Amino acid sequence: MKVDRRSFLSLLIGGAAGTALSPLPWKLTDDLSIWTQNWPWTPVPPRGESYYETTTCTLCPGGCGIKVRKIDQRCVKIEGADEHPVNKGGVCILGLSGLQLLYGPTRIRTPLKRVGKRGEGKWEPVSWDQALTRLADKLKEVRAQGAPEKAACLLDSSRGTVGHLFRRLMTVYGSPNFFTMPSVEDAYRAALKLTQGIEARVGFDLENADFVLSFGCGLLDGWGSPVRVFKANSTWKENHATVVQIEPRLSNTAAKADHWLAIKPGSEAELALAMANVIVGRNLYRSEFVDGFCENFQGLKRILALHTPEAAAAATGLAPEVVVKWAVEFARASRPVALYGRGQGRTAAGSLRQCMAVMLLNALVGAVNRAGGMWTVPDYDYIGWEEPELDEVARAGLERPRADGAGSGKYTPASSLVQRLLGSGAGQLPEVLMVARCNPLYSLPENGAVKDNFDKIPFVVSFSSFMDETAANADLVLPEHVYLERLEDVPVTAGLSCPVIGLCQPVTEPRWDTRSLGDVVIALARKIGDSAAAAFQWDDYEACLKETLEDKWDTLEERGFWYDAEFRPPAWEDGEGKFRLAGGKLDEVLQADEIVPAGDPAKFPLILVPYDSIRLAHDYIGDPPFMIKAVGDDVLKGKDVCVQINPATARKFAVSEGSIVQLITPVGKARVRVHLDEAVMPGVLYVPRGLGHTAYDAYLAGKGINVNALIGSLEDPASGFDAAWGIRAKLAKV
Amino acid sequence: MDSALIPEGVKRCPTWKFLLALAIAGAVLLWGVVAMLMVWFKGLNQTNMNDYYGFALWIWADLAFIALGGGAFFTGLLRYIFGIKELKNIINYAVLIGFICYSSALLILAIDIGQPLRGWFIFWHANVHSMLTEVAFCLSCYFAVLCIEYLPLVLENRQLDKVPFFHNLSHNMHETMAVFAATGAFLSFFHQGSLGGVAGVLFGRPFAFRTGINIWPWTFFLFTWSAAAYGPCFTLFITWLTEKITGKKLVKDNVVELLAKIAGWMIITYVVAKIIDTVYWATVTAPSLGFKWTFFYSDNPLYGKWILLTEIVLCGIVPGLLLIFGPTRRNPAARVIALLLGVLGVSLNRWVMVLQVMAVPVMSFDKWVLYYPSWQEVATTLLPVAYGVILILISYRYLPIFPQEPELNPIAPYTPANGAEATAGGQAGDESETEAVGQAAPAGA
Amino acid sequence: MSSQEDKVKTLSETPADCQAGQGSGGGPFIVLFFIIGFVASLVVGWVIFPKVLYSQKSQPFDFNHRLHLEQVDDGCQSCHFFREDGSFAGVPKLEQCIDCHEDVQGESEDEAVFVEQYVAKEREVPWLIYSRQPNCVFFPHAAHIFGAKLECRTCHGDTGTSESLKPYEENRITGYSRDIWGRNIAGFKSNTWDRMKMDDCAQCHETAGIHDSSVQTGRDACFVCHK
Amino acid sequence: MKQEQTQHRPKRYGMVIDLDKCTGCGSCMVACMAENNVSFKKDESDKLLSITWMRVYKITNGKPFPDTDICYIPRPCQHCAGQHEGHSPCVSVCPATATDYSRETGIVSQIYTRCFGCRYCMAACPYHARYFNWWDPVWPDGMEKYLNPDVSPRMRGVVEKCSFCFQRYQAAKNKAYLEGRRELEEDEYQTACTQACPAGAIVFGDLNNPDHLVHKMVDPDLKHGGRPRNPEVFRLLERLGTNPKVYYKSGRQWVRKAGDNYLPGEKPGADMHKSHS
Amino acid sequence: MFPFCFEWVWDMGHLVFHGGLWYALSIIGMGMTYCIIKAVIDTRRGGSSHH
Repeated sequence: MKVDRRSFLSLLIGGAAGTALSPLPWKLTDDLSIWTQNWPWTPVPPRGESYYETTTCTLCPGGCGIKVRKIDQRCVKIEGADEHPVNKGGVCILGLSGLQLLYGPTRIRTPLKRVGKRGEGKWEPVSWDQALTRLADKLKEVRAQGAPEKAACLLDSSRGTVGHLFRRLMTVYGSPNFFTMPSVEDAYRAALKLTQGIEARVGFDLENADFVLSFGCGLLDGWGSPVRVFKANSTWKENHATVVQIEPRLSNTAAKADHWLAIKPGSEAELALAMANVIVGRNLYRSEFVDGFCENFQGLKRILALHTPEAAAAATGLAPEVVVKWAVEFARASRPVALYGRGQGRTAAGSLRQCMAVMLLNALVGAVNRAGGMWTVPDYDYIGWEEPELDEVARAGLERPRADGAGSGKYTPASSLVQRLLGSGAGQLPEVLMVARCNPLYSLPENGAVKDNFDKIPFVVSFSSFMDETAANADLVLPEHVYLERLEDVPVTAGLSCPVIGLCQPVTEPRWDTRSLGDVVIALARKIGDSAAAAFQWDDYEACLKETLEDKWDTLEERGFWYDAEFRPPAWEDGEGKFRLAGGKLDEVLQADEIVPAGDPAKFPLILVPYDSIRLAHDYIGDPPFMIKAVGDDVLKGKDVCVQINPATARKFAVSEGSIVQLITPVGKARVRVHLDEAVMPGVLYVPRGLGHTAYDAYLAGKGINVNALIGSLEDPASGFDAAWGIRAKLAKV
Repeated sequence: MDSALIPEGVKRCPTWKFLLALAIAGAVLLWGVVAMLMVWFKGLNQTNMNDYYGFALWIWADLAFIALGGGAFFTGLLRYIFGIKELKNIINYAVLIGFICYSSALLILAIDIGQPLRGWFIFWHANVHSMLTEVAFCLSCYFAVLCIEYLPLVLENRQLDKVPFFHNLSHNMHETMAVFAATGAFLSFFHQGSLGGVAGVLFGRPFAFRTGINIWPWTFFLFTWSAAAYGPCFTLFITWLTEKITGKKLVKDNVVELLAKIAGWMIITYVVAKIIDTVYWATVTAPSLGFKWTFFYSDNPLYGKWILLTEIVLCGIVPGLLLIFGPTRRNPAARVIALLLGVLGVSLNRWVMVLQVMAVPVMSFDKWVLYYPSWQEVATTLLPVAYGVILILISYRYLPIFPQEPELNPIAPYTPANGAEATAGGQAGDESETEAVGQAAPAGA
Repeated sequence: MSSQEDKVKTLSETPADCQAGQGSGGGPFIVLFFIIGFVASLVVGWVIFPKVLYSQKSQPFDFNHRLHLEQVDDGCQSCHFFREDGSFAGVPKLEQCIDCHEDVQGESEDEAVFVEQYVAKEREVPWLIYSRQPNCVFFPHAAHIFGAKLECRTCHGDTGTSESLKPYEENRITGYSRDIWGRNIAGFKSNTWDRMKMDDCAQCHETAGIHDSSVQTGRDACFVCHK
Repeated sequence: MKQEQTQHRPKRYGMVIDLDKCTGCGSCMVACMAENNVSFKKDESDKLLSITWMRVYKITNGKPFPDTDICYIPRPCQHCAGQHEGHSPCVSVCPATATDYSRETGIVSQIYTRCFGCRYCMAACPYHARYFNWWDPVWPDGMEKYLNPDVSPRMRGVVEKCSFCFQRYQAAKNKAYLEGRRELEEDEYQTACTQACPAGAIVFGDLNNPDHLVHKMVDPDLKHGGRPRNPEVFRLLERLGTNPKVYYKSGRQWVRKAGDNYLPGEKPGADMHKSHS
Repeated sequence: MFPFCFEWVWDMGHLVFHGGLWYALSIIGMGMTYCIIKAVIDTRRGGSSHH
């Protein structure tokens, strides 16, 4: 038998026929396609029992109640808690992205000690004990020099037990330098102090207002407690309330408002005062309030005399009739309210004059402590700890002036002026700075100066859960739990009309070797020892919390929040209080100079104004991947941020859609992409806050520019607040 | 060294020239294969397609190849069903070109889909209401027919033909070819048509959408008609190119002129239908959906009104008339220009029906999008071209494709006529594909 | 259809070659080779291929369903229960087993393994699930048990009364349990529980005949069983 | 056999989005991504390559400053019914029956394991509601932990789109079966975007059910493809005859006009309800 | 593609489509079978009998 070509061919044909009649080719074809349906590199989420756990979101000051859907031990989704008084089931874009923060790659997994140069990114993991010892030693060292005021801490706010624990620690330690990050709430608080002489916060009964006059307040761009304001806006739509937005740019708020008054940036105070002038001049004010409960109406009249509609028209660019028209409509509405804002209002307190002018409008129409108006809400008073015993060093330290000057002299209205300290470099920089729940190195204006000043602080400690800019430039990082892992009280302010305390409860085991910030403070105090240790006698933070919230704890644990639905501000008829309209410091505030943006108009023909977008988180939390994905291509394209510019202005400066240009201001310059937009006023450039991170992950870092690096700060002459709303700018070819 | 394989009675270029040509075309092929493998292994992210441009260069190439390959079915139809005997002298080449076009089209489809290993779902889990299903079935079946038509030609290779079984098989297949050709024509009618239907049924895309008969939009019929009209143009054009490159007369003028004349009438009738369709679409269909026809040509110069004019007048009416009128048809230069215009015209039509459909926004607030292909797409699109060149090189060298070649080019004795034609061959070769073949050319002389 | 004259010439030139070649090969051998190729590939396809395709894995330890079924009151659902939201818990978690098996109950070695390796160490048992459907499948047990009143046996066969666990066979390409395609490599089945492919679901749904929501197929719409 | 089917009334799940309430905040987009395991890449700024089942378009009235106006249009899959129930632009063209229309729910399904990625459906969809997985989905290390097991993650090379959170319907049905019910209450099945919308701008329910809010808001003309009878309500590209089940509501004329195409000089509404045959 | 496929429906669309398809396929199949069988027979009868 010879195996020749033909035999071989025959064998092959036989083989092919046999194979075709066997399952091999068919099953293989099927299985290969099934393989593509189950590629091992495409994740398969494990199945399991589905249930919800509720907690409070702390990603912004809004204080929404959230429920976390879990599958066995995994958190898979964040939804709004239906029963919660703040958000009633709604949830914002940042709240929805929370799990990306919990499970994301930017989490700091263990305490870290810097080993390379600052900001170089070289770290050595250390134990909690080592880290706390190192910090305590540093603090003891400073104290041993007899200068406890040289230790400082900076928090997002002083609210709640954690804020108070920090404050207590600074007190027993002997430092007056407890700083908080600025926000428009500071201005409201100062205005309240000046007009009513009380320490309280401002709330707005938005839901019941029927005419909302918003002076640049980003109601739908994340101001206040965003979900609550969104819901209020829907209520306005249903009730046919009138919303007037006063702003140079057609923001989302302006777009959704019934009327948009596009005024020149920075002229809000002029407009408010002119409206007050019209209301007074036409006798449209509520006399039962103004005559009954206000002081110094005559003084106000004198001041207002200068602020004619014509003057306002010149300043704002509106026609005088328009000023009059809206003043009249505002005054004639049955439940009007005027709001002071500036986007989300979380970067600076702004001009006290402007805030005051808006508040006066409310007073003139009697919208103070009335349904649908501006309410005075007392501060939460549940923290009733005994005053700590102070030693000699502490008492001496506390006597010394605050490094930022807040609360004294010219700066009396302010309680914290971190921008003055870190931005302008006024005052003595601390030796040790502890930073928690904020990211000053990113979110304070005059970013370059802040960075320089930071570099001069010998020892910086960050408690951040994420490797943000401040943590990246710290000497020691003691990462705290993220909100989904911790137990904590969340007293909500954010313009709520009623007091709400949320409870942040752990919905998952801590993912990494992190700790609750309260526990860290207590442990730190113990390490410092002596009077500090004595002032922190709680077993741990949980014990402290339960003890502090004693009477509310059961409610908090059961419902996840405590809510005083019955709260109403004190009626004027019942009290002794008066609303001061003018006189003294008030006159000084109202007659303060207008805030003029820095820079020579001849050299910088344009004005740059930062804007807030709800899709861009711009304070402590950076945009998680979901959010950055939701950012439009008219805001961010590739790595370039878009500068919004009116087409007319673009023509004038010969730039076109999509072109890459240099945006230059007196304090910095950056590469941006031109986006022509009829929504912005000619001559004004807009760049969003929240981009240009150098820290965080590859989904966020390196995209766009940090507008804080392009703008400076301007001190409000009456309060010391940072009142800059923009800066002079120009465009240049790259 | 391969002389034993070369058909009797014809002369071919030296082996080294042949191999050099193969190597050049092979290099392009290899480049395409690399791109193809990148796409298969890394996914379609290797292309510049996007969610708006889900159909792009490949699909255009696919549609164009199929239209140009339409010469095979139409010539087959004329030859076997209508019994036009003369066409037997060009049918082999028409079949070969068709075979290349269709195999390329299938390959492109296999590269184009996101999940190639699931490609068979289109058959197994077929949704018969989809035009693409119809395309896939008819395309595959017709490709089988083309294989059957090409096979006897392969078996006629001098060595293979020595095997009696192959010889007999080849003979029998020739005998029954009319049946296959009829089936092929039937299938072609449907897949050419359904390719037109692919765009025409998109009632969400007013630029593509056409009304029609029952489930078949007018584009269904227009595509079939245009493939029948322009496919032979491509066959004739490639034949002319081959003649130029080899420097030999391969098909007699009467055959060429006959097919050209038929193509001319087909083009003219097609263009008339196309004009009627366009007018109806522009004045009735599109306005009923809220679009003025000029809107579709309004955004950028690439998709301007010139495109419609070029397609209908320059690449439709002009070649049609050139081929119908005897004097221009008989003039080789005018004829070739007409053929080339025809080839461009049908390619342009397919381009518009794929690429421009994707570019035009439908929602009033949507934007026009433009797209440019990535190198991987270009390489993968050139792959079939290189493969076609190689297959033509091999087939021409080893198979008796042109029955009239020995008669027109007797090896000896030398005649002045042959010599004159041979020198004409030197002119060819400015495109890369022709260059490759060009290497093999002088040997014919 | 190239010129036949050529062919005739070609053939007539080499008739000897042809005839010789044909003669020497011999018919029977050609057929023999065909048969060898045919049979060999059949053996490969039907016998060797399935053996190569599936890998055998053993369960962490053996389990006696019959024994457990005798001990409980509520049949299969005693352990394989429904959660309050209507979802099916599937294979029990350690938590449930622990109620009885905190300590070793009987004498079986497997139980000892369970208690020592899993209960004591609080590790979930990594059971290999024969009937695990791929991720794209949404199979609502509730609809079948409460809605259609099916018995477990219809799909799961006699697992409930088995005394030990069979080896788990995994398709090396797809990662599926062999029980999805069925034991028979050709895909033939004689009982409803022999296979768990989509066609088997469809068959039963068609028999039940209550669904015709799909526009495309006139059967159940895709989203009834897919996610 | 068929009798039992007709006993329970088929649903037509649909959505109304109040564009005057919608603030363009993007919560719906992210709620959808989080619910449906939508993947993300390092750069998502090329919106032609960015998978967003729910995409919020920003439209303007085109007038110069300060007469400019902006509106946001959230665009999920429109779940078109087509000229006759189920003849959606995409369903009819899918060659492998990977996308289907359910007569019982009116939902257009997409089966990722069946899809072989020909993208014909994407070419057919005028709303660009369909997205192709050009890349393998990759979650940064650890983030795959939040994936929802009720929705299968998609592999590279297939098309995906909004499913009206069908997994939530399945879950609700599960519960109903357990409780011996067949019908669902209005609030038992709501999409993730509806639930999340902080402005309460999205309403979801059964258009066939007069008790459901969607029905009340739209007042659909069910004999004519569900055309809205409420003059403030419109659908995108009504004239194409796609008969979507996503409705939009706006008091602003220019917004309603932007929902469709009109010839120069043509008045909206004149020809709106005439569809081609 | 086949009546036992999940997607198969006994309706006009399928009958026309698959009718046409299988008709064409069977013609092709039968044609090829005829050619091959005839070629085998021709070869058995001894070479190129048709000449």
